[in-house]
Order: sequence, then C-alpha cells, then structure tokens
Amino acid sequence: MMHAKQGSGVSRRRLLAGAGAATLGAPLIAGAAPAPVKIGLLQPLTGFLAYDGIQGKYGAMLAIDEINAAGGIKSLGGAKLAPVLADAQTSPATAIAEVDRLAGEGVAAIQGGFASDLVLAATQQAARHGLPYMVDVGVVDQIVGRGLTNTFRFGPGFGKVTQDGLANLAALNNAAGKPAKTVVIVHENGAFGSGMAKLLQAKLPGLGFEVVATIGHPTPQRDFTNIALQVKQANPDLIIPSNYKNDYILMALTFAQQHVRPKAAIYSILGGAASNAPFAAQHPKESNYIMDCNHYYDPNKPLSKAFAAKVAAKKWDLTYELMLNYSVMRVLADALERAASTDAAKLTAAIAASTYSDTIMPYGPTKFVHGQNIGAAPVNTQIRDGVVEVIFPTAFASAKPVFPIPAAG
Amino acid sequence: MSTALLLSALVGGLANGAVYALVALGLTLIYGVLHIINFAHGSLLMLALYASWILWSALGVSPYVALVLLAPLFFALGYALQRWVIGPAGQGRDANVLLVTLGVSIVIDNLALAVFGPATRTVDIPLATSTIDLGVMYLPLPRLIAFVAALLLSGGLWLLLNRTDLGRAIRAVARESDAARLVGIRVAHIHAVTFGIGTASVAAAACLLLPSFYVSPDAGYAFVLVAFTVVVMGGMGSFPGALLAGLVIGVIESFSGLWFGPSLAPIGIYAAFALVLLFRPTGLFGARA
Amino acid sequence: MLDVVDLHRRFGGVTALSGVSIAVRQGSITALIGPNGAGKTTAFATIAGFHRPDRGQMRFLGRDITGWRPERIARLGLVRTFQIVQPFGRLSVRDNIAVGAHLHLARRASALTEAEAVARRLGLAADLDKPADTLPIAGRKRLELARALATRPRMLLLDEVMAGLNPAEVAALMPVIREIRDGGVTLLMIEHVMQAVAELAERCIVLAEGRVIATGTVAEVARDPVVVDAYLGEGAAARLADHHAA
Amino acid sequence: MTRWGARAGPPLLLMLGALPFAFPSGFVLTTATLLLLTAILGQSWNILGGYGGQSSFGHALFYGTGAFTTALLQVRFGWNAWVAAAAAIGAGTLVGAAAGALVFRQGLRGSYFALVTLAFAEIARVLVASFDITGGGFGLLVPLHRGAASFQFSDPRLPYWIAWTVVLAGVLLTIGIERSRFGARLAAVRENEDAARALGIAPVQVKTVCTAISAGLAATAGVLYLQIFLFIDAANGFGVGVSVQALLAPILGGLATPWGALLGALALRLMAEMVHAVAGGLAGIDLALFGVILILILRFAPGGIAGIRLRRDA
Repeated sequence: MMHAKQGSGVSRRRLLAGAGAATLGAPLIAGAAPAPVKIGLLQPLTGFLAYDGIQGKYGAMLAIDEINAAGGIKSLGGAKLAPVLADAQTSPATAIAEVDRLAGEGVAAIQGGFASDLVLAATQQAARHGLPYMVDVGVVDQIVGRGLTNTFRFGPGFGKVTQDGLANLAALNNAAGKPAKTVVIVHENGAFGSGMAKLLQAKLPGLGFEVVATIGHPTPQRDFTNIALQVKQANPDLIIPSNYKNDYILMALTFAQQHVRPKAAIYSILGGAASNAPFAAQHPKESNYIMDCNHYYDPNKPLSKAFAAKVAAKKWDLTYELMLNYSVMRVLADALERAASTDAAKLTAAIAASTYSDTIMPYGPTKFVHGQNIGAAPVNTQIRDGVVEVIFPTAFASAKPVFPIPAAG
Repeated sequence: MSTALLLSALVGGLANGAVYALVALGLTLIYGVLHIINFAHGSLLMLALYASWILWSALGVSPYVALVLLAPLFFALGYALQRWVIGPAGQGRDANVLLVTLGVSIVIDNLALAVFGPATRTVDIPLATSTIDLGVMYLPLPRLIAFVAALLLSGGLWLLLNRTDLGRAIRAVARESDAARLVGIRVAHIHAVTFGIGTASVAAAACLLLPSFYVSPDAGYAFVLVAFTVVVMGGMGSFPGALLAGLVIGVIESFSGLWFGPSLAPIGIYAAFALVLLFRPTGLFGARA
Repeated sequence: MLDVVDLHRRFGGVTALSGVSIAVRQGSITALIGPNGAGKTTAFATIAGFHRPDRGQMRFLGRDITGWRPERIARLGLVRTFQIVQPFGRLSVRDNIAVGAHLHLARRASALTEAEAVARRLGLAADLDKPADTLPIAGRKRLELARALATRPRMLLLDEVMAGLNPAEVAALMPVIREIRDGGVTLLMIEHVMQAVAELAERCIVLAEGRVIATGTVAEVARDPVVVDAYLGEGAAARLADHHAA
Repeated sequence: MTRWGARAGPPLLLMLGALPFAFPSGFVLTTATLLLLTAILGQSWNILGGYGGQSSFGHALFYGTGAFTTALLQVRFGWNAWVAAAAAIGAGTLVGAAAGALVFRQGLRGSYFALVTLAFAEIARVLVASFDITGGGFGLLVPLHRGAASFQFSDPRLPYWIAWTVVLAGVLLTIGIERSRFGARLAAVRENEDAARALGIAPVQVKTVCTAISAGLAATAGVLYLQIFLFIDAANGFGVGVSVQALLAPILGGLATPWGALLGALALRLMAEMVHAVAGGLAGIDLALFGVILILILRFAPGGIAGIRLRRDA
C-alpha cells in the first residue's frame, strides 16, 4: 500500500512485473508473515507452443491460488506459494538460461517445460543448481532415464502411453470381434511423431494389425487433402494420427471433407487435439467418435468436478496441460508441507518419498522410481457429440466406447 | 500409383497453389515496387485471419463478406505502416528495412498472442464444409472460390497497374524512384499506397483462406516462406508470374508429397525454386536482365 | 600491340559491331571516333572482355585474348575506363585508387602509398580522403583514370574521359594523358572532344554503324569524304579545316 | 570522425572477458555465453553481408553444418571432440565455398541471393530431419563425458572463455580483412562489380572466398553451441530462426564495422532483459515491446549502434 503512493511509474511497473515481483513486497505489508516460497514456472509462453505453455501456466496458478487461499504451507507457518514465471520460448538454450534466472531468484523448485527438448535441457541445468524439477508433460523416455536425481515426472512417459494405448486398442478390438486389421499411421515428422510412428510400426504387427501405410508430414502442414486421399486409397480399418494441435484440427476437418471414414475408428495416441475440449465443441460432427489415448483426468473425483467448474468459470479450455500442471503443483505443495523447508536437498527427498494421491489424475498414490511416477497412466477418451468422454479404464469411464464406429449415414 | 490419385494430386496442388498465389500477390507488389523483403507479410496475413474470424464469431459475418470490409481497413493499416513506421525507420537502407519489417512482425505476432490468446480458431459456416464431388476427390468449395478469386485478383491488380494513372505512377516509382520524384510524383506516398494495396491483398487472401484453414498467432508462418518462393519464382512484381508460380509450386509440392512423402515435399519446392533461380535468375515471368 | 581482327557482335536483332579490325602500335595514342551509336563503347567492352564477340579474334601482347574474362585481360595489362564513371562510391578516393594498385601490390601499405602517388600525378591529392561519390564530375573522371593507371597497365582503353569537362578542365587533362603515354602506356581512346583528338592522337579510327570506315591521321580522316558524310555531316570538314588553320 | 563502435568495443570486450570473475556461474554467465555465440554468428554474417554486401538469409546452413558435423562425428563415428570440431569448421567452410561458387557463378545477388541461401538452408533442415543418421526428428544428443579431452567442461567459465576468444579472433579477423588486399577487393566488388573486373578483380572468386570465411566462422559458432549444450536438432541447427539471429546483431550493431556484431548482440541481450524487467509476466507483451525498441533503434541510429557519431567532425 505504501509503495503504491510512490508514483504511478513504480506501481505500474510492479503490476506489470506480475505476481512474482509483487510478492517481494508482501512481507512489508503483512509484517510478520513468513517469507513466501518461490516456485519457478517454466513454460513456452510465446512461439508456436504458446497454447500448451499458457494452459500449463493456468493449471499451476489455479493450484497455487487454492493452496494459498487454504492457508499456504502450514509447516512453514502458512507461507504462501509465489509463482515466478519464465518463458522458455521454443529454444533449449533459452530454457537453460531461464533455469539459471530462476535459480538466481531463489526458487525452491521448478515446474513445467511441456516439450521434451525443453525439458531435457532444463532438467539438466536445474541439476547443476541442485534444484528439484517437476516435469509436467515432456513425454520422451530419456528425461527420467539419465540418472538426474532432481528430476521427477508425475505423468506417464512415451513408452507407457504407447504401451497402454496399444493394449487398450487391442482390448477394444478383441471385444468387438476384431473388426480392425489394417492401419494407417499419420505422424508429424518431429521428435514426437516420428518416435511414435517407429514404435507403432514395431509393435502393431504383434497385436494382429497390419500397417498398410505410414505418412509423415512437417509441422505446420498447410493442407491435408492429399494425405486424406492417400489414406482413403489405402482404405484402412484404423487411422492412428500423432501430430500437434493445429495440424490435428486441420487433418480431422479434411478427413471429414474427403469422406475418409475408417471402418473401425480414428484412434490417436497423444493426439494433438483429439481430447481437446474446444475442438470437440466447435466441430461436433467432424470430431465425433475420435478416440485418444492421452493424459487426462478422472472426471468422477469430487476434486475433479470442482476443478472443472473453476476452469469453466474462468473460461479456460479444459485440457490435459491444465490438468497435469494443476496436479503436479499439488504434489509439490504436499512435498513442501512434509519437508517443512525450502532447502533443495530436503525438498528433493520429500518429493522422492511422495505418496500423495489427492489429485485429479487417475493415478493412485504417487510413487517415484528413478524420478518416474510409476503409478501414472494414460486414459482413453472418445469425442461424442462435442464432448470429450473417458471410455477407458472402465473404473471411471463416463461413457461406453463406440467401436467400431457406426457406418456413415 | 493410381490415375485417380495422380489426378487428385494435380487438382489438390492447383487448389493449394491458388492460395499460395493469393498470399503472394500482395508480397510481389511490395517486392516489385519498394524492392524490400517484407518479413511482416505472414504476420499481416495472421492479423487479417483474426479480423475475419472476429467478424464471423462476434457478428456472424461470413469471411467472404468480410473481405469487402477488411480490404479497405487493411489498406489503411498498410499505408500507415509504410508511411510512418517502415519508411522512416528503414531510411532506404535494405538491411534496415529488413529489420524493421522483422520488428513489425515480432510486434504483431506477440500482440496477437497477448490479445487473442494462443488458441486455434476456425470458422464454422456451411460453405466451409461444402464440397464438389469430382469422382476422384471432393473439391472443397472454399478452394474453388479461392482459385477463381486468385485469377480475378491478379487480373485486377494487373489492370490497376497497367491501365490507371495510379498504376503508371507506381510503375514509374518502381523503375526509377529518383526520376519519378523529379517529375513530381510523391514517392513516399506512392510507396505507402503500394504497401497499402499489398496489405489489402493479404487481407483478401486471409478472408478467402480462413474457411479452409484456421487461425492462431503462428498461423502466418505456414505461408511466409512459400510466398517468398512464389514471388521470386514468378519474377518479382509480376502478377501473372506469381499466379503461375503459385500454381506450379502447389503442383510440385503435391506431387513430391505423393512420391517422396509429405515430409520431404518442401524439398521439392525449395529445390525447384533454387533451380529456377540458378538457371533463370529473373524468375519465370521476370524481364530478362 | 593490340590486334583486333574482324570483330562481330549482335545484341538481339541489332548489329553493334560488324567486322571491326583495329591495330594499335605500342607507345602510340590512337583515337576511336564516330557518331553516337557507332559501336565505339561496344568495341571497348568487347576488347576488354565484357562482351563475348560473336566472331573475330583479338590479340594483345602476342596472346590470343578472345573469350577471356575481363579480369584476366586486365591482369595482362589491358585496362579500360568507363564512359559513365563507375566509382566505388562509398570508398574514399585513396581506397578507390588503391584497389587498382593492389593488382600488383599485395601489401596494403604499399598500395596506399602508390595510390597517393598516382593521385598526386592526376591532381587528386586534395581529395584523397573524400568518399568518391562526393567528387564533382571532373574529379570522378580523373579518379576513373587514376584507378586504371594504378594497375600499371600496358595499355589503356579510355572511354570519353574528356566528356562533360569544361575547356579549362580539358586543357588541364591533356598534358596528363600525354605524360601517361610518355610513361610507356599505350592509349586507345574514344573521344568526342575534337580538340583533344586533334592534339593528342597520332592515328584515328572512324567507326560508323558498327564498321570501320576510315583510318589515318586526324587530318586525313577529316578530309575523307566518307567520314564527312557518315559522321561529321555537311560542311563540317570545312569547319574543321578552319579550326586547324586558326 | 569518431564512432561509438571503435571507442566502446575494446573496453566492452575486456569487460566481458573479466565477467566470469564476478559471475563464475549462473544466469549472468549463461546469458553472456549465449550473447557471445550470437556475436560470433553475427560476425560471420557481417563478413559476408556487411563487407561483402551479400545479405544471406540462410546462414543457418553453415551454422547447422558446424553443429551437426561435429555431433555426427562424435556420436556416430566416435571421433574425439576436438578433432570433430576442427573437421566441422572445415566442413562449414567447404559448404560455404560450394554454395558461394554455385550461386555467384550464376550471377545471383541482392534478394535473389538472400532467398536462394534461405532455400538451401531449408533443404538442409528438411533432409537432416528425415534421416536416422542425423537423428531424424529428435536430433543428436552428445553423451556426457566431462573433461577437457572431450571438449566438455564442468566449469562453465571455460566454454565462456573459449567463446570469448573466438569473438576476439572474429574482431581481429574482421579488422584483418578490412586492412588487406582481400578486403579492398571485397569492398570494390561490393560497390561496383564491373569496375572491379576492369581492375583485374574476379568477383566470383572474391565473393566465394568471402562466403567460405564467413561460413567457417558460422560453423565455429555452431560447434561451440553443440559443445556447450550437447544437443542439436534440425530446427535449432538449420531453422530460419538461426538465420534471422545471424543478421539481427550485425545490422543493429552496425554493418561493415569490426565491433558491430558484438555491440548488436549486447544490445539485443540488454533489450531482452529490459522488457523482461518491465513486462516479464505478460507473455507476448514483452516481446512486442522488444520489437518496438528494435524499430526505434533503427529509426534513430540507422548506421547501427557502432555507427553512432560521438563528435560531428566528419
């Protein structure tokens, strides 16, 4: 309050500097209140990953607001969590510099990263500072396989998602009397899509599927007509796409336009927009019956319902980046509570020992082994009339899968 | 490879090529007259896509109607940009102009991110999903409209440049700006008008593109490089050249995508581009040096 | 020294040179004259390697230089200047001339010293540090000459170095050119300033419509009725005779 | 005529050299290391674009060649990092010579040259992302082997000083070119090719050599990037962003001046820090502000920062 009187320049500056800097002044106002615990939120906030980064930021901030409103970290005398935002843009080098900046600002831990290359670079740099790092998405398996003791991934990695995705696909197919035999893979040709395609090509034959075509494309792909026609000519029972959000939407719309309709389904694994609520809502016809195996929450938990209501009230998109970051921040806060300290080593140990289970994700108690939460698993969703429904695991499914999809009518 | 697939690749390539040509028309005008490489072109395209999307989502205005509104609006924007930003800050030095347009694109891209948010938006009008059944493929109606519009727009721009007083002034400035100044042409004004017309063309292209595409703050990037290749391949400043080069590039991309996979399709474009430049440096339609 | 035989050159449908033969003796000053559009500059550009001849042969210092690139011909010692001066605009006069001097001098310091010496010879000493494009036209003409001279050429092709100069400037430049010749450089010059041609050139080659129509001393060609008809026009021969008498 | 570049350059470089004593690790050092890499890439661009007058939009071709060659030789063929680095710089130089010879022989210049180099870099990017040997879409990760023998240092000051030394070498190289016969010929070709040819200069040869030198320096920047971050992929090596980064610093700092690229890189970094301080929490606004400052600098210092006059005695 006192500071605000010092002139509009100062107050505007503080306003613009965001919550991170604003809390610097907090002790002055509150007098004896404990020092806030700074948490670095590293996300690609600008550039072509900005959507994912900003969604991630929202998720983490929502959790922080709730935790602070509920009295902060009690073992630290009710210390508030103070987010410090860092923009990794889309370059690993920037991510590294931002980790250094966060370390310099005295954060207790860093959360985020989203993209695998950013996460790889950021975790390694955080390790140099001895800072605990909570990965939000970053699915590449190497992230937790490098012996970095500071790095924790709450969500499932690439291998786990693919394994579950394929197992669920086989289960669906077998239950329906094996309507699907032939597969076309459509993937973006970066690290994520190509890696996925390679894995699928290796594993699908063992599950009784025949890959009849694999089509890679760059990001962004300006037009999907030719790809749609090639898919149509291959006439597969199943299409498995792996690409980023913009391209996914364009692809799905083009498939509908060209009447590409596989007999069994479009079954994505980590599909860019396949479980994206706005896509489903905006294009109920074109997106109908699209399946995805991806990060997703358990919609039936009371916490999830409250979460979804808040997200809706804020008019945010309900996406997995939001869900994961919200959950990861709760895990981190729990670890802080137990560590009763912001000391890096103590906090790291507390995270490593986490058995926290009060999140919206369908994971059960957290258990980190070599940094990977082994309870983490993906979920299968299916878009039905503009709504993303959970279809698998059946324990918390909100709808029954439609597989194969009904014939065009 | 079936005949049907080849035929559809040809049609698809032509349809895409028309869009490339549309996006490149404004660029080739600016390039041909001001001799500057406008890095902000993609950002202006993105901005126009947003403008068109806003008109649709807020007022229900179809992008095809929005074109009539947005073209003059973007003319004004382009005029102002060149007259009061790019011109004064570029100071006639190529390198500086380049950096100024880069700066403009950074500003537009990031303001769009801050204002519109990062989400991907699409318009949902019946026409957007209408198709014409060609047997081998369904031709999306928006693509057919874009094709016809590309022909009309390049024809219109050609007429404007070759049959009007304004056009004569623009061509005079393009050839010899010093001489044009001597005969009393206000060069800075003509430059701004040219930039305005180029920007209005981008707005038109955006309105025609939106029904079969999407808009997000990074939507322009998809077209920047390809638009530059179209401009240079067509011979800078040539509308028929841009139209032809756009179609050629669309078809090359389509076929190289078919034969080598879409991943390698860009190589087809850039290789063709490099070859054309190396062996016919003034482009397909450029005047011989 | 320079032997050009039967040079042909067409641009599109236009014949610029049609069987031009020129022979220049070592140590001489030869003028190449003719009406506008006669093909003089094309002849220079072709001899200097900037255009490839369609037909014909060029020998310089006993070597066949037909089809050589211009830089190679320049290195052999045959250097041209440009009718429309082509300074390295943003470089200083000193640096301009040093570019020429570098043809023989690898060291920067030697080239700069040489540049100063040449500049002094041509009366450019006061302008050494000025950017070339700030010089007035007379200065630029001298710079063009200085740069070529700094390459230590065996022979210079001077394309209208007098054009655009006032009589005083022309008068000042003439001894310079003579001095260059006396220094052992053979000269072939395109010139419209007849006073200069008459006073400097020992021999004259007249070009019209891409052909050589006369050769000889200035007095001889001036009397040649073919030249009078083709180039100087009705009554001009008489005026020229008057001029010489005066 | 005194210009800011020659006055401010040497003390700034000295201060940068001493910086690790004050900041032995952490954000300042990491950022300064990135700044030096930007400066090297900028110096490389300046040699071709500033002194040679040939604006390239495809400097990523040379930078990426440097980074990928050294990564490839280490990861796939087990070469020693230093040997691989030397080979990579050589490879970059060769690519520069080949590209230059091809393009200049055909007489391309101006925008045509710019866009054809862009096309080359894009072809390289797509190819590198398409083959397994170059890591495909994922890129190449160099295994961690800390130690001087493997060109990896646990003390971040060492790579910093190596980069600093390269910047110094870049300045000296630039001054050397300025004061040599080659530099005089380069300037002549830049100003007027026909006049240069008339004076016995072969423009294609001069420009090709210039491209090769520039490419070698760009490849050096790529090699340093790889050795510091131990990771490269197609976009970070051959992407358009790299080519844009290459031209940003020298144009902003002052073209055809020995200190321009360094000053430009420094200015860019300071601008980024400034907008972060003012609008760091507002994604998008901060970079938009960056763009505005960029335009303003160009408006008021058209000759670049190094070209700002201290005294009006010209």
